[in-house]
Amino acid sequence: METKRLLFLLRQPPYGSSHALEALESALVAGVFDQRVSVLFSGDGVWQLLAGQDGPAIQRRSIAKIVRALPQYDVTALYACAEALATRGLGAGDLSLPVAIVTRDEQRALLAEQDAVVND
Amino acid sequence: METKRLLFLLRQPPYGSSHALEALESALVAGVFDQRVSVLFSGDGVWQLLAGQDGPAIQRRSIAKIVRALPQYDVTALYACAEALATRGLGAGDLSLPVAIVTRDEQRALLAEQDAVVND
Amino acid sequence: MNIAIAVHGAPYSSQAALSALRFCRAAVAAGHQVARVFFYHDGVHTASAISVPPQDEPSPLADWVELADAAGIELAVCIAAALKRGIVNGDEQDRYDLTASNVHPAFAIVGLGQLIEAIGSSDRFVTFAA
Amino acid sequence: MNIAIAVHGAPYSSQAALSALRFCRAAVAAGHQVARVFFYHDGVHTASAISVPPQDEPSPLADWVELADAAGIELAVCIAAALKRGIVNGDEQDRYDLTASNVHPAFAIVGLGQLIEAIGSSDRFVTFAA
Amino acid sequence: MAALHLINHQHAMTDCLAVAAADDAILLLEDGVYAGAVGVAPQRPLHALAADVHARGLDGRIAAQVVVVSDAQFVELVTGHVPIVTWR
Amino acid sequence: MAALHLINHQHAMTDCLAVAAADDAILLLEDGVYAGAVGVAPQRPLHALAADVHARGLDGRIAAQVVVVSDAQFVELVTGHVPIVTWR
Repeated sequence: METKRLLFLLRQPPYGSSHALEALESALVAGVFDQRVSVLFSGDGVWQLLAGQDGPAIQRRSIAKIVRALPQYDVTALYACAEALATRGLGAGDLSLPVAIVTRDEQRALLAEQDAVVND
Repeated sequence: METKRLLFLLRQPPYGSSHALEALESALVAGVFDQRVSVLFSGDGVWQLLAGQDGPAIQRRSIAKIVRALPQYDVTALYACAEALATRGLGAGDLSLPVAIVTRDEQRALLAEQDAVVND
Repeated sequence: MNIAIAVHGAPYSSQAALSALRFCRAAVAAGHQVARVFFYHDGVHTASAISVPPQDEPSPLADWVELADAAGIELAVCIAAALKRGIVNGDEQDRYDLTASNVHPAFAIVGLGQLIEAIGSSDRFVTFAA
Repeated sequence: MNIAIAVHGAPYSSQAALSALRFCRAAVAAGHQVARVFFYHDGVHTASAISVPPQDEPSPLADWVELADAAGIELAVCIAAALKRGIVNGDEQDRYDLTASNVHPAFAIVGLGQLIEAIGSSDRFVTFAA
Repeated sequence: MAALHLINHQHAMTDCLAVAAADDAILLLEDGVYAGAVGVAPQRPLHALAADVHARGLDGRIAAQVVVVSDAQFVELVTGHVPIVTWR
Repeated sequence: MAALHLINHQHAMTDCLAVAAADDAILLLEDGVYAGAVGVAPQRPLHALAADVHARGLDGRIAAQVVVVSDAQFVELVTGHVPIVTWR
């Protein structure tokens, strides 16, 4: 198996479906597998980053906890769409971990350098 | 069981999921059960009405055929949202059966007189 | 008041079954009657007796069975929606010569007419969509 | 060229499995290799051996099994996604003391690592979303 | 009696508002509660389900015109309105 | 090599266009093909999958800038682009 540049494009909100959870679990595994992994939160996916989540209130694991585990699995290239954050009234201080906030142009460049993209 | 005024509110496109098919099947059954049934196609649900569909091309039953079966099951109060048709470039002549094309105000009045609403 | 409920989403894949469960508990606690919960669309997966919840998560199946038993709620699964999704009971296993059945015995496999009947005989009808 | 495929939608509930099937056939016909189709999210329901297609509709299961056999494609189901959705094989039936198993023998139950491995060892990766 | 509209996905808000009567009630639940956030919520009375607001970390981010309600109050909204309309 | 974007729901078009490069290809499939209808499709080259167009009764309703492609041409789009990005 070659080392690939692999982007996880996360655009779903954290709790209404299992899309966010299962995509994050695959990102954790990719980190263990020694791929060159990036994660881009965009659209409603930026809600996964919001601090103060309490999944157990609706019988779910807290997605924020899984997001915060990414760096421990060597997934450290974390990005969030600037426009998606801004339209939702979110700033860097509202997030549960530090991410690089990127413009549309920067996202276009990030996509262009990938070998594969996994979506949620 | 009382006779109820029962509206089927159909807003999903016909083939990408089973929502349209299964909601239509429940409308057919409601007709048989002697309820006062109406069906309102709105949003992407108006695509269910488009003539010329060929579900078998993607291994599906044609939704237009099921829609056209509604009157045979005594479901004759069929409505479509005028704005949803217009934004999709659809007119009465594009549809596979005659329906009453209703404004937002008329839809509001239709909703207000229902005992229950079933969605897709 | 009599309240009929429909659930359109699968456990885990959707929040519908969890929201419906909490609503039913609150309705029963307030003295209302929930005669029937009708599982339709992907909601039929709620009836699977062989799903294994992730560690540290409660079993939605056990919660439904307990509530239904305590409050006299009928858990009804649409047969047409269930068959094509691989949710089958012993009768259907025999009829279609399948290798297994997987419906929990607390769930009744019924026709779509039972949805209309539930709506017709209740004061309110609430759908929890996928 | 080697192409890896992921399927995220359930048969009937989504068009994903049908679109992926047609794509795989076309890829094989054009001389490409599809080493593994990875069923994830609701896509794991594709592996159910006990679903009953509606009358007059082809069985997506039979189509997958036939194509996989003819073209040497591995049909891989994510174990974590499958367990919580009630898609289990005989080993898991024993391990979790379940009343039945329902995975068709043409499907392998695998870990998430096999998704990453499939991506890493292929030239292209295509996801059919729900 | 006025209707109760249930919104469990944010994107359904526009279509719901287009046909909801002024005295209808609207309850945001599940992912629908994001439509009740400050700067996003439409200018009309709304309700949002407390458990869903809290789970998503939205406490303190809900607009002033949105009343956050308990499961018991959800039941009261249902018994106090006809019909119940689910938008998705 | 340029990317190929797959759109299987119409609503994902806006977000896709915001980051797609000018020479990226975009393929509409499943319910995404509605985004290729006359009067709806954005002004840039697009592809749409023939089986999905035909099944939905959209033959003759697809905008001029949309090339309708076969399953075999879908495969060629995949082999001719990297990465493949699915939007939903």
